[in-house]
This record gives sequence, structure tokens and C-alpha cells, in this order.
Amino acid sequence: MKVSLKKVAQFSVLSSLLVLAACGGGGEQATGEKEGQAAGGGVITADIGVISYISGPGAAYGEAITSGLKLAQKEINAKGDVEINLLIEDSAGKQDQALTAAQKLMNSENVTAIIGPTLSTEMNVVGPEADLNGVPIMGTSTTAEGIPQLGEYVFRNSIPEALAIPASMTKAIEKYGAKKVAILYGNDDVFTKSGFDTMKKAAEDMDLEILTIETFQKGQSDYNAQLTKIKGMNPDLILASALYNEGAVIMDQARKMGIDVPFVGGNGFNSPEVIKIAGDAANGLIVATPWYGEKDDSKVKEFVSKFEEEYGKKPDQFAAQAYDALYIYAEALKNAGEADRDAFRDALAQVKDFNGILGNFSFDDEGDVVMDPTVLIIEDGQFKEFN
Amino acid sequence: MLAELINPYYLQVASFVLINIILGISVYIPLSTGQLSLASAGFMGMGAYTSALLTIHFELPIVLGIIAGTLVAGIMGVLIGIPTLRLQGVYLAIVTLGFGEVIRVLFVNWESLTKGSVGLSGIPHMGREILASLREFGFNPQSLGLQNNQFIFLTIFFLLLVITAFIIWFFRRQHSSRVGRAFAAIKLDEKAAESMGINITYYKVLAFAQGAVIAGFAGALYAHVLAYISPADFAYHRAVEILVFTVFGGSEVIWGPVFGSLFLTLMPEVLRFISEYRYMLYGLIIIIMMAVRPQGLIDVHLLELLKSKTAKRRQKYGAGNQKSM
Amino acid sequence: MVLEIKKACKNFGGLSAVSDVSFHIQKGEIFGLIGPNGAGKTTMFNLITSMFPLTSGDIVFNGENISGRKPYQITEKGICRTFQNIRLFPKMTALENVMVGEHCRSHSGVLKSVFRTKSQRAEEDRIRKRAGELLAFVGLGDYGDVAAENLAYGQQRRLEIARAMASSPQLLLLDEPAAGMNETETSDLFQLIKKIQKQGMTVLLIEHDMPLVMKLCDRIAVLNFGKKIAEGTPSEIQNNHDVIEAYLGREEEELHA
Amino acid sequence: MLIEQLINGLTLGSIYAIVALGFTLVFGVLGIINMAHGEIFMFGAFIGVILTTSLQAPLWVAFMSAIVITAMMGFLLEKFALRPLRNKQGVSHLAPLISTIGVSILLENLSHHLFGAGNHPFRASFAQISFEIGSVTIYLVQLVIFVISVILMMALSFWLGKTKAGKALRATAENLETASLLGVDTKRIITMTVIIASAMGGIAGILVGMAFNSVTPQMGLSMGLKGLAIIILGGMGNVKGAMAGGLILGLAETFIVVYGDSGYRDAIAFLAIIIILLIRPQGLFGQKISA
Repeated sequence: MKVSLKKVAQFSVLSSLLVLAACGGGGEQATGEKEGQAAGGGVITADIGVISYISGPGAAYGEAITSGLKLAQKEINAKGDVEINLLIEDSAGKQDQALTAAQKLMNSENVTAIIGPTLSTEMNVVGPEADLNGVPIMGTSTTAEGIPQLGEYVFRNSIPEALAIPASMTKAIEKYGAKKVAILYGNDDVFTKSGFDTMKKAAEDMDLEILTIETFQKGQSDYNAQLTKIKGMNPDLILASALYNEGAVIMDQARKMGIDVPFVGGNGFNSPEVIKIAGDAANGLIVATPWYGEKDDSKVKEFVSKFEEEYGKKPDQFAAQAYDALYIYAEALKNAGEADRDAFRDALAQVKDFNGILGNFSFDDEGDVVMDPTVLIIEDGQFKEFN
Repeated sequence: MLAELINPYYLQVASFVLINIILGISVYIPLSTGQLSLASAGFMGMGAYTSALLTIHFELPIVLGIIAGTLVAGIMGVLIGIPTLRLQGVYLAIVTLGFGEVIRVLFVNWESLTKGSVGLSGIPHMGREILASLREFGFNPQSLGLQNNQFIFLTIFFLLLVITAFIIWFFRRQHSSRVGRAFAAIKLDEKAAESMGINITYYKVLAFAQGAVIAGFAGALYAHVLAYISPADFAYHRAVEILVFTVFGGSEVIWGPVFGSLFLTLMPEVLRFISEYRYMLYGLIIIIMMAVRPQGLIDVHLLELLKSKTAKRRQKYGAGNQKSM
Repeated sequence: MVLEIKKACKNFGGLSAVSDVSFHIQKGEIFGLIGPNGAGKTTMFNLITSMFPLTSGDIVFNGENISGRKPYQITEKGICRTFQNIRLFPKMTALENVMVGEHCRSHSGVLKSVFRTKSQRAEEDRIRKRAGELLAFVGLGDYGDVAAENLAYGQQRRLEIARAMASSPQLLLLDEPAAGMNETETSDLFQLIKKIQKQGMTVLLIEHDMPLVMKLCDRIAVLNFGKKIAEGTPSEIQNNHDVIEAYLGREEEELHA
Repeated sequence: MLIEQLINGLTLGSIYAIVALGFTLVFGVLGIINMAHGEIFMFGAFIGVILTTSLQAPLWVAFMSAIVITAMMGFLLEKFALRPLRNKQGVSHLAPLISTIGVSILLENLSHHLFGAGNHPFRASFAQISFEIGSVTIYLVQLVIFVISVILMMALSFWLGKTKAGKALRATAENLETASLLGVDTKRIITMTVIIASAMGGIAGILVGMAFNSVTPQMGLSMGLKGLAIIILGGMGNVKGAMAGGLILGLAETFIVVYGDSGYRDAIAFLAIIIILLIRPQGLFGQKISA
């Protein structure tokens, strides 16, 4: 209560500042001592800021991400080496709100580092600002091109589309001997659009014949026109850069009209929800993912069962990537030995061969991901490894 | 000392408040002639993209970019304003809504220029550019006891503050003049206004274009404050958001949109839990305001009431002073 | 001759509202336009002020054909009107209403207004002063700060006249100015219109109050079903058989009913 | 392929037409553009999904429930967003437009909270029934949608033109005051209009769910804007025009995919709005409005 009153007071100071054009700054919270430094028996305490897409149309992503983070936080803090305190802010999927949230975390809450934001568009805005402030920031779901290149302090642990899509395409082409492809993508969404750019480039690199490129838009529920056109061209393979919500419906409508060739999807297409929405029609979807929930690995199995226990549903890749991200942060914190932004950044860049639930993970020189994605296919209503 | 007082977070919020105030005014101006325009988001996008593209590709100074963006939006405003004049009330609202969406679809599809929905990144940042050019003259923010980012946000904030103050001043002056009277007359009774010798075509296009100019200007500022824009920033929801600022704050006096933007931008920051319900709240606000107080929270009567109260207080205070003397 | 109507016709979707009406008004006279409801009097006003386009015919003002002009241009030329169902700007004060009336006699644009140049300030002072004078002229001198919607009915009628006069018209069109007025108000109105005439303005008047019309007007034209059936001095009209038949007779019947 | 695309276009167009009929009814009687119509449509679809999928209810139950619930929403919309604005001094004619924009924003975001942001599949065995003519597969749903849209249009035309209630409705549309002087219970008529229009939105919603197996909170806005474009295309308040406009837009959107660039598919509706309003404000099938 006290805190919020104080904030109200600060904002009224600010508002009067706006009206009266008086000079001076608002707020005095920035004076707060830097928290942390190895407090007592070697436990490193650190505040980690989280910017996530918690409200609005993409709230499902934010929910998965924060669930994964909270689970990881519980486990890490229980171990006792590091004490991580998560400060979660909502961005509603909007750049301006993400930037405001980042400013709050960096300057008011004085966090050591940030996880998020959810969308690449948001990271495009927040990344440079964090870099300028010298605050390490890591995206767990930002897969567009050029994200780690935003600055020295910008990292990601989500495998970029540029890695995932060619991997799945290569395997699919090998298996089916595909030569002619049709591409379908959502052109008003940054995620699917950048996935498409990668797809198109990969298809050209692989000397595939692109029969047609079709687009769809958010909120559309009828894909029959595009699919009928594609059907008439008899492709060997359909490359679909879509989020799973739309992607599942696209597959459903495609199968209904008798298109039975496999689909290769991007990162956003990869979700158990596809099977839930499209049912049998989802069979034949090929995606490359860092995350495979059925993997025969004790760590993965443990995570899945814990996650299900905690939240009553299976984790998706967003939850898994967030979960691993916090572990990577914990490791870097341990190596840094203190909750100092610069020390932490250097330790983070050094992370190599980290063994998480996603597999073997390292950063390259730019802070981008080095790892081998697993290629999966949906068969008989289940994700299976695609070989 | 100073350095500790200046928190970029508050300055950032304040900067968005100021940009939103300008956007709110961009709806208020056409509305003050009775024209409801839902094209603000579209004009904002045109301003933003024009300025961003010019500064990125032709390395134009930001100031020129912003001026160009403003002009393009303004010209578009005139081009849209003239043919839509024949349309009354709701029809104008719908055409402007359609126009805004066409602009957005264009940004999405004109990939060679706009990079589609991926958006434009690497737009020169207003504050950073100012700092860089000041550095060339040997200025260092540390000499003021400021860190770089503090200086940057302080600069942006004060710049926007001056701009917003100027815009408010401009339109307040315009309001209490022959032009303002013509606007008000047209809003209250178009036919009567025309019979009194007011060229309603001219004044309606003027108001519409002024709204477009202001929105384009705000868009250009937005681009250089965020350094990244994408078509989704200028969609229908943005148009509605701007409309809510004005509907909530009030559409009779310029302080309406100013207050509406200020309050509705700050509210989710102060009350974080609200942010999840922000749009639901926007919807409720619109419904309730229309039913209960369609002129918005701040109207002429309220302002007069406030004025007379402060005047009374002053009188009292003055009287007390005299007595003591 | 101030105004000349030549064979004015107006059709609405096949229905003829005004057909083949011609009359002319001399400078300085008070000209009455009378006729039963729906005879096309207000339509005639709307044609003169170009609120509606003419279907055929011409309207000549001061020797210049003004048909086809925009309403605001008509006002600039020197014709201004009041409305049958009062159309003031309700939320504006009485003074502001009159100041709007002076719009076409002033020139300050956006930039001059915003930067308050010397000429703009002078003009603004002039407008304000004149508006005050006009309010006093119609007997509303003390009501300058009152919102138009809060004025009494008769006051609103007079304010409309002041607003129309603010555009310094040579020809003032008054659409039923006495409607809804009591006897005292009507006689005040009589004085007011006489005063206006003395200032050199020509007045075209639509009115149902026959005693007032007969007392006030120099000449009268009578419309019925969109056609002119008579024109002349009040005594001529009073004795015109057609008029008594078509209009006054019926009026009497109505009175007796 | 061409025949298949024609069927695609007609199906989409029929759905647009049903949505537009609701729009046009409200505009015809009240002169109000109900911006919340799309969201009511979306709620109809969600009710269908929840009942058939989550509660395993038979299809006809889902259908009836969707109609009843959207009708209730119409009632509430009229009571809280439209009625307070009526006959009120100093309310501009823009107020109902703004007010219904408020309702649409509220409903869209409410549905995020109620139903989640994701896509909901519509599992109805009815939607799987198909037959083949030559090489062309036609789903029964597609046929049903087309038939329902034609029936609704004809019923509405008949009801408006021939029945007593319809005549009262038209009298109300002509002039509220006159109608109430003539003894028409305008309040009831207006409420009824909004309720019927909303129920039609609900019907359209459930049909879309069945045809495309896709129900999301965003579909309301997209469909609402299309519906708006259609009534402008067909002439505001014109029942047959709404039908024709719907079919034209559906076919145009389908054939721009076939012969043009699918990226501009959404722009057609908005361009149509702009061009029609500027060139022929009375719509393709509307009568010229006299001054």
C-alpha cells in the first residue's frame, strides 16, 4: 500500500511536471542500493526482470513463458546456490509498453538482467535500450533474424528460424524427394513473415521450384481460396509459416479438400495444440524444434511431469525455452560470482555446452544459439522424431 | 545529485504521455468541426514511415525527416479530406476507418520499401542523435552529472514537452479566434454556419488536414523515440485507443484530450493489475461516457467551475491579505 | 432594384415546390412574402440563399446573377437570413453568435489568429465592439455572456436577427420572426424591423401574423401551392379576390373553426 | 479448380451476407451502424464451440443456444449502449457509433478472458458430411450456409414488406416521432430489431465455426469490418443489397487469391468502402437519397 501510494505521489509529481513545465526529474527510487552481491554463505541474490506478453491476443505465449520461468525459479532457489527474484512485467505484445516495462526494470527496479520480451518486434525496441544501459537481456522466444546482433548485451536461447527451418526442410526434401513447393504464410505478423523470408531463401538455396506464394491475414478463418489454388498446382510439399492457431486450421481445411502432402512449418507452428485443434488433419506436419517433450531423457521427463503437476497441462516449447533460459542465467550468475551487470554479461557470453532440457547449448560470438534442433513430424496424432 | 533524481523509466512514460496527448489532439481538431476521423492511426503511420525511411535511406537529419513525414500526412489529409466532405457523420467515420486499414495493408504488402510486417528497425533515435551531435562539440553529459541514457531521455522529454506545449498553445489561440468560432459554428449547426457566410468546405478540410498533420507529426516523433516501427503499430486498435483518449477526456475543449491521454496512459503504469484489463476498461469507458457524459469528463462547464473556484479562492486570499494589512 | 427573382422553379423528386415565381424587391423597402403553410415560402428563402439549387430560373442580386453560388458566397454578396425554426449556435454565448455572423466581413486566417498580429487584434476588437452594438440594437445588450440556448424564445428570435445583421447584408431575409411571440413582443419586433429599414437595409419577410405584415410591409407577394397568385401594396392584397379566396378566406374559416 | 473456387467464394459470400443482413437491419431501422455486430457474431461461434465440443451437446441445441444468447446480447446492447443515447439533448449522431465501438472493444477483450486467445476447433460430425460431383467435393455445410443465407434474406424481405410488424418497423425507420404518434410502440420495435439482428449474427457465427473449423476472438473484428463494407457496397439498409454485396465481396476475395495477390485480400473490402462512398454513396443497389 505504502509503495503504491508513493508511486501515485511520484506520478502526480510527474503529471504536474507535465502541466507546469517545471524542470527536474521524477521519482527517487533510482537511489536504491544495488541489491545482491554475494550475501553471506556464498548465496548470490539477483533480481531478474521479465518482460512478457501476458495480456492480449498472444497472452498464451506469455503464460507459457512465465510458467516455465517460475518452475525453474522454484527449483533453482531450492538448490541454494543462487537466489533469483523474478520481477514480471506485462508488455501486451506492444513495443512501447515493452520499452516502458524495460525502463522500469532497468532503472527503477535495478535488475541485474532481463529475460524477454516475447516478440521479436518488442526485442527490436528493447534490445538496443538494454544494450545502452548495459543490462544483459535474453529472449527466449525471439526467433527473427538479427536479434543478438542488436548489441553486446543482447542474447537469445531460442533457436532462430534461420537454423530451424532449413533443418526441417532438408530432412523433408530428402525423405520425400520434393522438388516443387508451395509457400503459405501470414504476412501481417512479424513472426510468420520472418519465417517466410527464411523459407523462401532456403527454398531458393535448395533449388526448389516455388509454385506459388500465398498469404493470409490475422483473424481470417477461411483459407479455402488459397488452398484450392495450391491444390491445383500439385506441390510435393507445402511450406507454411503460420502460428499454430492459424496453422492448425489451415491443415484442417487442406486435408478436407484432399491435399495430403506434408507441411513444413516454422517455429510458431510447433505446438501440441496443433493436434488438439486439427486432430487427424495435423498428421504430416514437419517442424524443427529445440524442444521435444517425448524425448527419452531423464531431465526432459522430469520437467514434463513437474510442469504438468504444477500447471495441469503439457509444456510447450515456449515454456521449455524459458525454463532453460533461467537455468542458463543461474549458471552465469554462479560463474560471475556476483550480481553485477557487466560481470554477469561476461559470464553469460562464456556459457558453453550447457546441458538443459533442450539439449546441448552454447552461445556463439554474437550471443546467438549454437545447437542442433530436433526435427519432428506428427504421425498418428503424435509428435515423433522425423528421420 | 541530479543524476539520482532522473529516472529514465519515468521520463519514458512521460514521453509516451506527451506523444499520446498530441495524438489525442489530432482527433479533437477534426471533431471540433463535427468530423469523426478514425484515420489518425493511418496518418500517424504515414508520418512515421515517411520520416523513418528518409532518415534511414537518405540519411536525412531527423528534423527534416519529421517535417517531411508531417507534410506527407498533411497532404494526404487534404486529399482524403476534400472528397470525404460530402459524407456526413458516420459515413466519414467509416471511410476514414477504411482508409486507415488500407494504409496498414499497404505497409504490410509493400515489402520492398517497408519490409512488411517485420517492420523498420535501426531508425535514428532522437535522443541518441542529439547526444552524438553534442558530443562533436565536446559536450559530455557527465559534466552535468548525468549518465548517457539519463541525458537522452531528459532531452527527449523536454523536447516533447516543448512541442506539446506549443501545439496546445497553437490550438488554444486558434480556438479563441475567427477560425475557432467558424469551427464551433460548423460543429453546432453546419447549415446555419454556411448561411452566416462561413465557407464550410474550407474549414472542414482545414480541420481534417490539421488533424492529419498533427497525427503524422506524432507518428514521426514516435518513430524516432522508439527507433522501430511496424504496421501493427498503426492498426485499428490504435485508432480506437486515440479515440478513447478524446471521448474520455472530452471533445469540447482541448484540455479534454490532454487530460484523457495523460490519465489513460498513466493509469496502467500506476495500477499495473489494470494493464491486463486495459482494453476491456477502454470499452467500458466508451459505453459509460457516451451514456452518461457524452461530452467527456472535461467540458466548458467544468473549466468555468474550476476557474470561478480559483478566482474565489484568490479573492478570499486577497481579502485576507488586505485585512492583515 | 436589389433583388429580382426570374421564373424560379424548384422540384423535389417530381413534386413541384415552387413554380415559375417572379418578383422583385426595391432598395430600402420591406417586402412581405405570405401564403398558407406549404405554399413554398421557406423554399423560396432556401433558393435565394442557395441552400437548394434552382431547378430552373434565375435570381439576380444587385444586377448580378447569383444562382448556383454557394450559400456562403451569397452571404458575402450581402444577403443573410434567419430561420423559421431558430438555428442559433446553442452552446455559444449571444455575443459569440453575433461574432460568427461577422465572419465574412473579417479576414484573419489561422496564422494571424495564432500569432495575434496587430491587424488580427484590431479586427477582433472591431468585431467584438460591433457585436455588442448589434446586441444592444436588438435589445439584448445585457445578455452578451449568456449561452444562446439559455435565452428566452423571443430573445432567441431577436438574437438571430442580430446575427444575420452582423454580416452587414443589404438584403435581410426574416423567416417568421413573430412566430410564437406575444403582443408586446410583436410590437417590439415591429419597431425593430422599422429601425432596421431606417438603417438602409432591405427586408424580405415571411410572416403569418397578418396585422403585422399589413402594417409593416411596403409591398407583398402571395404564394399558393408554389405559385405566385398576387403582388402589390397591403391594401391591394387585402382587396385582391384571389388572395381572399385562397388565403385570407381560409384563414378566416380557420379562425372561425 | 474454377468451380471449386466459385464454391469457396459463394460460401464465404453467403456468410458475409448473413453478417451484413444483421448490420443492415439495424441501420435500416435505427440509422445506427452497430460496430459490435462482429463481436456478437464471434460470441455466437464460441457458444457453438463450447456446447458441441466441451459439453457434447447436439448440434441443434448449440444452434438454439447460440441464437438465444446472441439475442440476449442484442437486448443488453440496446438497453445499455443505445437506449441511453436516444432522445437525449445534445447527443451527437456520432454517439451510437462510438458507443458500439466501445461494446465491440469490450466484447473482444472479454472473449480473450472467457475463452482464451487460442483457436477453438469445432467438432461436429455434421461438418464432415460431403459429396462429390465429378472431381469437385462439396461439403453439406457449404450448401446449408448458402441456403440459410437465401432463406434469411427472403424471410427478412417478406417480413419487412408484408407483415404488420414489418410495416411498423419501416414506419419507425422513416421517422421515430411520427411512428410513435401513429401508435407504433417504437421502443419495442427498436429492441426487437437489435435482438433479431444479433441473433442473425449468432447464426452466422455458428455457421462459420462449422464451415472453417476455426473460432478465435479476433474473428469478430475482421468479420465486423467486412460486414460494414458490404452494407455500404449494397446500400445501407437494403436487404437484397446486403445479400448481393456479401456475395460480391466473397467472390472478389476468392478471385483476388486466384488471379492476384492474396496479400491485398483484406484491402478489397476497405477500398470498396472508400470508392463506393465517394462515387456512389447510396451503394450499388441503393436508391439515390434526395437532399
